[in-house]
Amino acid sequence: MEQTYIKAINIALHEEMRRDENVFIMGEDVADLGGAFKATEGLLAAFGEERVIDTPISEALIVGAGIGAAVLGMRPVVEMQFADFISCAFDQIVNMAATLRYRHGGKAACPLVVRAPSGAGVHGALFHSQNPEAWFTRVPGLKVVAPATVYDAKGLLKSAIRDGNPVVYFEHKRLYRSIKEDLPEGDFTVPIGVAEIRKEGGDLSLITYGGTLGPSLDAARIVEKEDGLAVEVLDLRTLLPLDREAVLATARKTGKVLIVHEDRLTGGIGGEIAALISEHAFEDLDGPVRRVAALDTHVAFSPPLEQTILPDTNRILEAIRGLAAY
Amino acid sequence: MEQTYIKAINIALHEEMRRDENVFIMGEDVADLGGAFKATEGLLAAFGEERVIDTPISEALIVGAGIGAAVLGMRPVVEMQFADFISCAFDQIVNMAATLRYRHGGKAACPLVVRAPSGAGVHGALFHSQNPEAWFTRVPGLKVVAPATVYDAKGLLKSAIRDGNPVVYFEHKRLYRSIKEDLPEGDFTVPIGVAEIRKEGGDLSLITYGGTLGPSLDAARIVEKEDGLAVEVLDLRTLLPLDREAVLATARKTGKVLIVHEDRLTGGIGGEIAALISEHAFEDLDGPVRRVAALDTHVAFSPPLEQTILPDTNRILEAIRGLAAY
Amino acid sequence: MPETIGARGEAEPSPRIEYELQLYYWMKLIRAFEERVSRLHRQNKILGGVYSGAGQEAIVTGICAPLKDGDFVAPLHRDMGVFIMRGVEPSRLMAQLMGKETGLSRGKDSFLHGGDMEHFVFGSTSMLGSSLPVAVGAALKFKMKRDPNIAVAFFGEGASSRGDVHEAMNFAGVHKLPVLFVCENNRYAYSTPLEKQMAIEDVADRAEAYGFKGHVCSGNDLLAVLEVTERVVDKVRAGEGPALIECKTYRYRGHSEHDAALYRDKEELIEWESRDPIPRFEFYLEKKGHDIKRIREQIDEKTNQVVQQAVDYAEQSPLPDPKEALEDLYASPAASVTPSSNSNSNHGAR
Amino acid sequence: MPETIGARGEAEPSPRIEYELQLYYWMKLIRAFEERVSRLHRQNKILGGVYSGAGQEAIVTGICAPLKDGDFVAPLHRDMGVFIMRGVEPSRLMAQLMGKETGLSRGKDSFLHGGDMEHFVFGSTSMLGSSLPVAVGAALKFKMKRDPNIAVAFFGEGASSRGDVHEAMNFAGVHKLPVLFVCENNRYAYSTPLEKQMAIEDVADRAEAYGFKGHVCSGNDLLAVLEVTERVVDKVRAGEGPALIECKTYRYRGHSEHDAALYRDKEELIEWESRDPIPRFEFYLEKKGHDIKRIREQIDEKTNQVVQQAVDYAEQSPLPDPKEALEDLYASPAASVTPSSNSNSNHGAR
Ligand SMILES: Cc1ncc(C[n+]2csc(CCOP(=O)(O)OP(=O)(O)O)c2C)c(N)n1
Ligand SMILES: Cc1ncc(C[n+]2csc(CCOP(=O)(O)OP(=O)(O)O)c2C)c(N)n1
Ligand SMILES: [Mg+2]
Ligand SMILES: [Mg+2]
Repeated sequence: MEQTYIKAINIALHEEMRRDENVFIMGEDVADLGGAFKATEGLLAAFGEERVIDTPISEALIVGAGIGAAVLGMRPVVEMQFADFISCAFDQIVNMAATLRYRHGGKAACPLVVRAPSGAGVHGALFHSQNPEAWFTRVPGLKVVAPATVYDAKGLLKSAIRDGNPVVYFEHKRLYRSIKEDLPEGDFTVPIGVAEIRKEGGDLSLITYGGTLGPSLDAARIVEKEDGLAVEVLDLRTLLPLDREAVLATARKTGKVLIVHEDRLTGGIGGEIAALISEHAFEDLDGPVRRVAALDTHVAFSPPLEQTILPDTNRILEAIRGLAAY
Repeated sequence: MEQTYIKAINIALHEEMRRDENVFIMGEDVADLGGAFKATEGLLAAFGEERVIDTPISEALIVGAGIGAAVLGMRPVVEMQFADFISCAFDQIVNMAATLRYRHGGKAACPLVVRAPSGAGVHGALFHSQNPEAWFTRVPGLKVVAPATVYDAKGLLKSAIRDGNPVVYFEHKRLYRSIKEDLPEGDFTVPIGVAEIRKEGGDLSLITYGGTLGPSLDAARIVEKEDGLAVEVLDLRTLLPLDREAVLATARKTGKVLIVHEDRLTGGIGGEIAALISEHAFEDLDGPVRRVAALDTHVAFSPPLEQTILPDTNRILEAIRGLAAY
Repeated sequence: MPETIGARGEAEPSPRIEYELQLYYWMKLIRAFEERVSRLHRQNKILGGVYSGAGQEAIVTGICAPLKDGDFVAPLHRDMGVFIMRGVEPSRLMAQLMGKETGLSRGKDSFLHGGDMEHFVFGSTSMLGSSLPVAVGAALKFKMKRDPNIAVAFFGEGASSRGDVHEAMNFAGVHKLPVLFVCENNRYAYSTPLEKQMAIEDVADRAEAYGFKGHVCSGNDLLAVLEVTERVVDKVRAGEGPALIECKTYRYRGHSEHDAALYRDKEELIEWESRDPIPRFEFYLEKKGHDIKRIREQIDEKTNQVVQQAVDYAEQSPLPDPKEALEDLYASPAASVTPSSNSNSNHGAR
Repeated sequence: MPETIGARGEAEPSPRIEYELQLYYWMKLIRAFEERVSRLHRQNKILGGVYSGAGQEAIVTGICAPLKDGDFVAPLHRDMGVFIMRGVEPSRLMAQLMGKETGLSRGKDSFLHGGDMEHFVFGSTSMLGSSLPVAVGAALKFKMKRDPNIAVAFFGEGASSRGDVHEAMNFAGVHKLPVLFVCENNRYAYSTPLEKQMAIEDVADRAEAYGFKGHVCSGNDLLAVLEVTERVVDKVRAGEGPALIECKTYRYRGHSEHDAALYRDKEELIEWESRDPIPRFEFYLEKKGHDIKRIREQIDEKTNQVVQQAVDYAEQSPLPDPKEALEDLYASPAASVTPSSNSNSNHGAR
């Protein structure tokens, strides 16, 4: 059946809560309201208020309490109302959760999922548009995923819940209702740590994830038609651990790599990927690894500013053509 | 006169507080104790408890109150007792301080310095060894500095205090008393945003900062003597804004670049630098940009683990030789 | 309507009658502004989130009226009225909401996060509660510099659960800082009712735990808010340390204009609407002998005009130039002195 | 010395006399362990930071003795004694301090941050106060699963200023969770005295502001700690909601072994040393008719032996293999079930 991205998340939560009674939900307005974006809609009715918990506005507590329950074998799925507010739970995630197993000498685990609605392009301005993933992809002990499709939204969330580690799950707000797919019913998972080629091609590799997969594919299709260029589009899906093999394989195959993300350029994960490629596929490169990303500023509110700041199909197109011509 | 790195910080604070009555100090144990590392020693006696303020254990408050005073024209220098605890003030720094001017449409400023004793190699283990700089170098609106020398420790701190923006000042704990230099007396500053060549050379560029400048220079001297290799060592000094010109100039000059930092490999600033070079000096590269950094884990306590995790002169040496032979 | 009613939030407390009419004007202006904003949002003329403060006008009016020039105020996301009370021109506010160049943040953010430091109104981030440490820092500056000013930090009962609020209040208590914490307790944080937020009834009870006094008042009763504020602000200004005023109130509209607020009881809303601060104050004015019908007409005309002018101004204002996206990030070292650094210039004007 | 004195922290409360001797043994063992650790640090046999809990033994003993198997405890950085009380072998603790493979964290961290979830002792991070939300989450699990367990979170009065503490207590109050907050108020946070940390005298006063009760007791009086704990723990376990116990005490040594604590008054230290919990309890035992001299000798012999064995064990243990630096970061999905997930197995043993 055709489903939206947000519905896929909702279905995954329903199914996982049914499957495992240790799964529970915690966050602001997740119960009666069903979440600011309706991701947790219907869960209260189905599972009761002991397993679907509205919290006060206390992000550090939400994550910290999730950790405490997780270390005792529960499988909490906690929600940041917006990914932007993850800054308020930062210490609990990067220090408490990420080091937990390590500092217990491998004899404890923290199977916690932090859901974080991220991304721009919805007139959210500085504090409702952030893409904070690169703050977490540098933290060993965490896993970080960022689904770009309806299928992955469901499959990766299930994997995250079943994973034995703290997983930050970035769901892109702009995709919530803007993309629809035929979503297979029933149980399936998408493995964490495995990227996916969305379009094969031999001329140039485009590596992306999350909110920029759509515009990237659009651009790839346009250059295919207009310029006869075969762009290979790799969707990372998991940002930590990175699927290095897939990244290096496509780079070696085409010799030209463009990295696209909605996060800002400097310090975005694109730098790390470019560095990996430049180091490990150096001999295979026929041109510089280039990046298309948000400008190095905050996501501003006013449409002309927001449009300038965020990457779009046109900027990707231009970059593909520039690199192809290199 | 010969001074230590920590003494240079102390002198800078004394001089700046004398120079500008709007400069004041706030943090845990900074007054009577003079700070956990004695960086603020003598300030209480010289300037009184109104300008040297011991706070409760409240990192968010420390930074937040600094912001409130700064926006009214004060020049607070606040201290995190260890850089590791900056995670507890994360939101105040990356959201409140970094966006302040932007969201006020350029009509407000936040001249705040956050001092953060960072770095490993002092048996500090997971929570007293962190190098958190790359969490901040991806945040527009902030500046980030990391002095590696006694001279820079003083000069950059003075610039940070006089800068009109929030500056995170990473001081490396291992350098505090391990390095000494003839420090000119009186007022001088080191400009923010300007890297410095510490050793010229034409065979290979080594880009580093902070705690790994020493071992990098050691390695450069060894290969000079033993292998006749002329390594150019660039000390970044400022991590945001990056001195792109200096980075690209040395890369173009030698064609081979090794980046060295104590922060862990994945998500360290080295990735961003490698990406910059690979994109903008692609044609000049005679080999892959390589990185020497801490392993992708937390800094463990036990000496055999800590030694394995942290980069040292030997690993740098090996990397120089490997790259030179490429 | 007396001539002395101006756009500025600073009140001339004497003669009392004029002052009271001014207060009425402000409440009405704020309500009119809020309502217009809700309408503009429905008309898609405002794109960002709109968080109406309708129903809570007595709080911003009663808290801000006794403040002085140079007092530092950090408003809550629902406190459009604070800007008006502190003298920010309604037209600039409207421009801010529409993302125009002439708005407070020059289009960088929508209403919520634009401050106006010329009027000492601090633009908070979205992170609830995070502005309390900042207000405490402002108060620290006032204390250090012997300024005769105070800092005022507004927060919702929802925000009171944030750690930053705790850290801020504790420190303010230790240093006896001139800061007033104002809790607008409207019984909901988004959809979450009070009893899921805290196990106590009055946020004001927390003050004691930080070594200062907490006060509770009806936030829908302008005279009550004013009375406690005047009394408390004098003490805070006199150096007696921080204080907390909790104003009990109710949010009329949804959490934001997107929210139908189906989680709330209709009865509850009706009950609270019957406590509307505006008719309540009209009744008082009437009792005092004013011809309230005439006054209301006059004032409605005036507020409609002010709001309409604001809309016109905002609509005619240009959008920012795309290249400004990269401006306003950094101060140059020389230019870094804020307008506020010569904050003492207008002190003691009253 | 009765045979029943064992290494485990779980007490056999009857007959009372044996229980009391056991309590004495534990305090003595903890003190002996602490003192040896300080000495080892001076001898450079322990490289990491050492934060002595000497002087505070009555607290960890009195709080932990009434706990049951499966209760979750998050100790403070000064609470080596908690590990001992919960049944963690002293030799593994010593190995932890020396960074050995046989330590709790297999050399990953020094004492501070190694937990032992087999004994439900949680290894906190260094970030003070951050373990309170975690303890609250453990209590939430107990409540959800109808476990007969409680969570206990220790924190210093210094840590009480952290935002996380506020968020944790507030949430615990709302959900009436089975969690006991234990504040060890030793009047200093590193060099910072109480009056610079808070404007109130008793941290326990905060509890009311979260809707539960706070209790104050002398932390240097084992019987007092025990009395309040037994009473309060029963209520918490019975589902009456969280509680806070504040134990007034004093830190004998510097903040860490690096700290000469020159900021403190010598007189103050002497005053507090005269309240040492161990002689105080000895006096009690004597009053009860015990031959305290003989008992002390016996117990000193035993504790010295236990501590020496711990040192020997730790010294003979291997350091971790360098390649382990990259181990223990991630659980494989299958192996992720913690030992604690079958936590109910020993419940109700008492
Ligand atoms: C730290 C943080 N978490 C979550 C949110 C999302 N959010 C915006 S307003 C709101 C409810 C605020 O309630 P309250 O503080 O009572 O103010 P009110 O809206 O009722 O005036 C929430 C949860 C936020 N802005 N900041
Ligand atoms: C968030 C945080 N800030 C600062 C520190 C540094 N620090 C370690 S112990 C300590 C003092 C702790 O005081 P208290 O909580 O009273 O415990 P005590 O040491 O007195 O037992 C400080 C400031 C820390 N560990 N964590
Ligand atoms: Mg509210
Ligand atoms: Mg203490």
